[in-house]
Amino acid sequence: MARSMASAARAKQSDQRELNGRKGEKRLEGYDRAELHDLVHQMILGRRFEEKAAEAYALGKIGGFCHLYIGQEAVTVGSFAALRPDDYVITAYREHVQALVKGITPRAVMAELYGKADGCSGGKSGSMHLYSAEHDFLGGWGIVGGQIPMATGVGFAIRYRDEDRVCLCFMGEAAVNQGAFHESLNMAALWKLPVIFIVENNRFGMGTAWERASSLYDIAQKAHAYDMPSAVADGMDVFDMRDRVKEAVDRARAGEGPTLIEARCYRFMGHSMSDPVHGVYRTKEEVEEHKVKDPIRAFIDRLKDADMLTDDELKAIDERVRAEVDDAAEFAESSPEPPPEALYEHVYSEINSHGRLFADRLDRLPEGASPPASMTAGGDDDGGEGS
Amino acid sequence: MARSMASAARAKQSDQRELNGRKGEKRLEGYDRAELHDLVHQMILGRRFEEKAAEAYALGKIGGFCHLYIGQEAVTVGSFAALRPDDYVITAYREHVQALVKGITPRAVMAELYGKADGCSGGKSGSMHLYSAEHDFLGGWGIVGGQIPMATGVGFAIRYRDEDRVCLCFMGEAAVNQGAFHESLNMAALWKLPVIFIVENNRFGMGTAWERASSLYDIAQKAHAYDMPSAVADGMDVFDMRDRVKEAVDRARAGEGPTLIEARCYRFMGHSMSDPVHGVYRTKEEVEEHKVKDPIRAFIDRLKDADMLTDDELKAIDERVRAEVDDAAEFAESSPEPPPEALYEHVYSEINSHGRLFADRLDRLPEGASPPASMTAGGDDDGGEGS
Amino acid sequence: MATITYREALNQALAEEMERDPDVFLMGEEVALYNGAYKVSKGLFDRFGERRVVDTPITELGFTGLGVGAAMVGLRPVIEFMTFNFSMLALDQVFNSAAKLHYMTAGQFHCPIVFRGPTGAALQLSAQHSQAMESTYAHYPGLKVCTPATPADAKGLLKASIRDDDPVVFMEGELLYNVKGEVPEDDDFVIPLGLAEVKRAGDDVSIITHGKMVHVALQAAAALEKDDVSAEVLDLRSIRPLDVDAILATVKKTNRAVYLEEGWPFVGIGAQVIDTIQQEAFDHLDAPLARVTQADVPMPYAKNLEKLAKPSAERVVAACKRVLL
Amino acid sequence: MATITYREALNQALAEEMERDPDVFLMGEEVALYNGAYKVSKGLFDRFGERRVVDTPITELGFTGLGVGAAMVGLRPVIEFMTFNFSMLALDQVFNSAAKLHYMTAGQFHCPIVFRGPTGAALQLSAQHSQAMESTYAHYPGLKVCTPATPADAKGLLKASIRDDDPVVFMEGELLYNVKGEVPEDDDFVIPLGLAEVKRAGDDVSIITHGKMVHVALQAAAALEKDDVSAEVLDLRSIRPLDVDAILATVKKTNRAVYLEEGWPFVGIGAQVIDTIQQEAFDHLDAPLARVTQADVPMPYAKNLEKLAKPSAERVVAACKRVLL
Ligand SMILES: Cc1ncc(C[n+]2csc(CCOP(=O)(O)OP(=O)(O)O)c2C)c(N)n1
Ligand SMILES: Cc1ncc(C[n+]2csc(CCOP(=O)(O)OP(=O)(O)O)c2C)c(N)n1
Ligand SMILES: [Mg+2]
Ligand SMILES: [Mg+2]
Repeated sequence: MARSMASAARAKQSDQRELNGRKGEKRLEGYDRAELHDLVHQMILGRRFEEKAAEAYALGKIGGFCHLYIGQEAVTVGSFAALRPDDYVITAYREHVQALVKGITPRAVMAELYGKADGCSGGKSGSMHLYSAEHDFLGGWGIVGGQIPMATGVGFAIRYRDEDRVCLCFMGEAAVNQGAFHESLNMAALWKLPVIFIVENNRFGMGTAWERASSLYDIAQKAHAYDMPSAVADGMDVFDMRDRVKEAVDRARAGEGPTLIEARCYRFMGHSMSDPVHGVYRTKEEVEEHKVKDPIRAFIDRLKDADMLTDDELKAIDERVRAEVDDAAEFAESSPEPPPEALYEHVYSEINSHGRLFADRLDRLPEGASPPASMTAGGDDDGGEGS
Repeated sequence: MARSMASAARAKQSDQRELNGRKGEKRLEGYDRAELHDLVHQMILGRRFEEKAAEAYALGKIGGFCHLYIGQEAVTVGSFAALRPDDYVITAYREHVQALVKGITPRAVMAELYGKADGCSGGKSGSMHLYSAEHDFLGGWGIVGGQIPMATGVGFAIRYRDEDRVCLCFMGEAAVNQGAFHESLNMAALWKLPVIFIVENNRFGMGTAWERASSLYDIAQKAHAYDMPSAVADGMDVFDMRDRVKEAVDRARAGEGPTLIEARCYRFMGHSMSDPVHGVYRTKEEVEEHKVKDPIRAFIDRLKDADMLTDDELKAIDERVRAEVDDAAEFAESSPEPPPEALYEHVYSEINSHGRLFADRLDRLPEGASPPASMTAGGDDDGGEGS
Repeated sequence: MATITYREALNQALAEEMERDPDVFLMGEEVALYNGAYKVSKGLFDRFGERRVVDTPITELGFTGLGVGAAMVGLRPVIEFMTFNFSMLALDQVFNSAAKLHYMTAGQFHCPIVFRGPTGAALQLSAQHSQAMESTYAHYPGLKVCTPATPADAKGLLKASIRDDDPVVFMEGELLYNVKGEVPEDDDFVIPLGLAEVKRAGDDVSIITHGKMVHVALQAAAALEKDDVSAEVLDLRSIRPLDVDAILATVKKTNRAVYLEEGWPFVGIGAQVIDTIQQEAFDHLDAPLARVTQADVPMPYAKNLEKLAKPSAERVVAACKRVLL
Repeated sequence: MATITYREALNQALAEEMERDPDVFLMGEEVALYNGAYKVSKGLFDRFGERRVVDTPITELGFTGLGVGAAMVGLRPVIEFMTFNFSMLALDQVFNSAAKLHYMTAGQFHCPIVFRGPTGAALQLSAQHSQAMESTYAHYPGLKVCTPATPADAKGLLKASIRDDDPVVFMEGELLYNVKGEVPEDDDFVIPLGLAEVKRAGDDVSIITHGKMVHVALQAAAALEKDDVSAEVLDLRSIRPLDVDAILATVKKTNRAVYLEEGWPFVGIGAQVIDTIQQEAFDHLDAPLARVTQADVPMPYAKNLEKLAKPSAERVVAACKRVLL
């Protein structure tokens, strides 16, 4: 335990050292009022949407695991401000806000959380697995680190097609220790793929503080092992995130390859709905200390100070958000359950005309429903003799 | 291809830069004549043993994969000179010489290559999988990178028991890209485990030059990602290897944790017996250039220059080695095949007295042989009705 | 006898075996400070300290291999997978190192290690978090596979597994942790691997199963009783070793059987058991052997679809009636 | 028709499909500069360049996931495992990403990827390098599994697999690469997945098998002929989809069957096929269905032990005689 304390102290120092230099920069330059308000809207939408989701979870309307992003909104809102709409995003399971900011409607996201047919994954996948082909939002993955090799593949495809798109790959800091991280960053750097790896260092992987899981505190430094550029960004600051990501995106579009960005942030809520906010692995005081630096409040204050946002404007945005979120919840509530046929749909996209793809009895299909062709090919399935 | 050439040039430069500084040191100090002759013996034994194995392979006496170590002997002989007999060694499949220098007899190693009952793995495993519990030689593993987590576990066990032993873990440079490397080095550094990771950078993983597989040439630098000490050693030089490993071993014994050592060397032969020495991925000239620096010749010359070895002494060593190697081959030749019962032996060490551990018919057992208890428990096995 | 939960039973087994043998240690994600993601290791960190209860980084391949290395030189690691879904990252170390180590070294080294954690689906955890992996593991010789359904079995079998000199894949269930049952308080209460147990006796049809599904089978048997069908429920308890004697005995008694399992059908455990039965009790069969499994699809999230996908008592009842036709 | 090797047939299939569809690329260890560890990709690097024939670092998990990501956004990767043994490191990406991607995204994304390479034992490669993994893969819904035995099947099925919009696990055999046979020269010679083929017709007993073992089955059938036993050899060719029609047809013809496979017995492919037969053709069976498999042990190195461990024509003959008793 003595060791953990020491490294926590080291960690803090390093946090400060890395980030101080940039506070004086004039970050608001080049944004117009509408753009800034758009960012405010994204931040507040993210927050309120999740507050609503938490309520719905408590009421049993949402099941399974549900991981809230509250406190980390600036990482996404800032990063995405550096993207074009046709850029790809792939991420882990704490991704409601990323899905929303990439453009999936609150309705489609909420319906997915409710497990309904109108969800952005057809109700088949829930909170951890949001997707939208239309928005180049590639999900939404639950195996820690699993999305990192896939992101590398997306980067490979971009280069293969000689496009100037990029792929943003988000991960929690705990994913950095996975072998998948190491293998992927090496290939991305070796082949100069247009992938930006953004590590959201919210200090904990479930109940494990980063310094108890990694022998090196500075994640950005891990990029040296791959001869890859890296940066530390203030994940509580929209502008810092946007600037660091923009530099990386520019490099990637110019064919100069990937970047590793460590976004220092903090998770305000428990790991998932069943994990208390504080107690075992962090104190109430620690959480409160970070909540004072709430990224939404900080962002709003900054805009107000710069006369880019009035109270009335803020109120209007907030009201709009509340309406959107209520609408999303109502929509999700009234959206139908996926039909029983959906059970066997999309397991395969090509239903081969020969042989059986499914080894079960298929008696789960409702009467009258038409099964995928492969189910009936190759003998009947009532357990009697074959055709 | 242009890129590969450029990085090869970079590689060479860096080779030189790193290693030049140490040439002047007085490496022979502290060794007595007998010790040095012992090292000469180990070097020559390794070489001649493998030459004999290559002959036997050509005659079909050895089967499967067989990876020769010729050219890399100094890495092992130097490293092991820094060890105590009770230290552990774990390695990959190019390990004949490591098995010999750790103390397994040439007879037992050769018999294993021949697949005979007196082999150090009972003939069950062959060239890639040599083991000796008596010598704390933990093998002999065929999945690239697979031994690295295991080495970390050996280090964990040493620390768990509060011993002052160390574990040497060898790997080829290509294993460095595996996720297992990353995961293991992090844990070893985090918990300060007494493991020395020695990367034998022989420039190729099969036909792939290191610079075509890694975005960073300097392997030692990868240690920075784990806040771990590292060193580059001249893998063609027994003394340099010994010194670098000794520093690491001392740190490990003192509880200061692991070290990563990059041993720069060169593979004189093809990857395995079926791979030509040169042609596709390297030129004849390149191989010849390295052969000039043969580590055995260099070592002998050095001792002679320092008047620590005479021609007669060398001749005596060589004759002894030839006799040992011939004896090993004869022994292997006349050692019996493993008995058919061995097929089902050692799959499990505890044969539970209930139920069946084996799902096959067990009709491979010779008549009269007694099967492990588990085979007969739980019904007969002749395909008729059960008991 | 005390009535405790499955979770507590596992906890007792761990504590007792750690007390008994200083070489036993527990390692995995969140097992120490957090007391386990599912609280199976509650109190062990406080009791045994950080040397013997070790939180790992999220590196399944790495810490699995670490366990195998430690076992190779004589420790007795218990490696917790937070769930077996994540063990997919570690299969190389289980199949290529743990399962083969004793054989490849011709018996010079042993691999006394337990891999444990929940397998199969809980509630609405979706495709990546709802996989039953018994079949994946049981295929590989060198491994033993154990699937306790009750608190007593959990305790007795975990103790046996920790004392076993071979790698044991010990599969629990998230939905089992709160199940209560009577458990002997004896410190040496050990249930040997390879002994199936008749969890309910019956005459007309055998429901053979393992793990969590034992409870579903018992529900089905209760339902069948109302229709005057007497079903026997045989719980395999361990899949390797497989208690073929017990399987044949129940089949010879009822002449009709259904294999129920949580996992997918294709090369599921049921396929193997049915093959064994038809090979060794062919003439005792009055009807084809039936199977009830998960739908042959990745597990969906939506409540209605998940329910449809999982095996259920109703499906077991229907299958029993089919084989009784 | 030209007579070519299995290796050449695969090479042609790759070349033709790469020519036909610019989104197809080949990636793996040593596939480019070295022309493939087993020379399957010979000449492709020269012909298609480093953009489409890509040597990877030794990072199976990484490049498998890379392939899945590339497939998700529309490319059609062919990922070579130098041998399937090494794919154990990559199973997470195959099972948790590739197999589930289409389902989890409710059909928004496809995963048109082929994982190919040799499976099973060659000669004296020892335990870690001699594993047949059909059963491990076939268990997971979302995957298709294909096991060609002849040059023509290799070519026709590889082309079908590359054109398939789903992940296909395409299992070759080191000992098959030099097998020769006639192959149609048509660029559009495609064999659909899911069609088994009777490789030899017979009346008395069916030997059902797949992959490399087809040749062993044919040897056994030839030997049985001398004893006046007429054996039919059915080659499944693909395991998912499974040609149940063809399986039932041969069993109904001969009423006796043996399943032969290279892999281990416990939950092997044979267990699944036998389960299917007993469920759907119960009344057509005159004897228990038999199986011939690898010995249920890690593959030993010693020549004599390896020979003993592998399935052989003699063992198949003996099994056929047993079911004919
Ligand atoms: C391979 C794997 N191991 C374990 C888990 C269980 N798990 C889910 S989230 C999590 C912590 C991840 O922490 P981090 O990457 O920092 O992301 P955060 O939750 O902080 O956003 C763990 C251990 C998992 N999903 N996948
Ligand atoms: C996981 C895995 N992938 C691929 C292989 C096939 N293979 C065997 S050796 C080798 C090259 C390894 O090179 P390196 O690590 O540099 O060791 P060297 O052979 O040079 O000693 C490869 C690709 C393997 N054995 N294991
Ligand atoms: Mg985190
Ligand atoms: Mg090498």
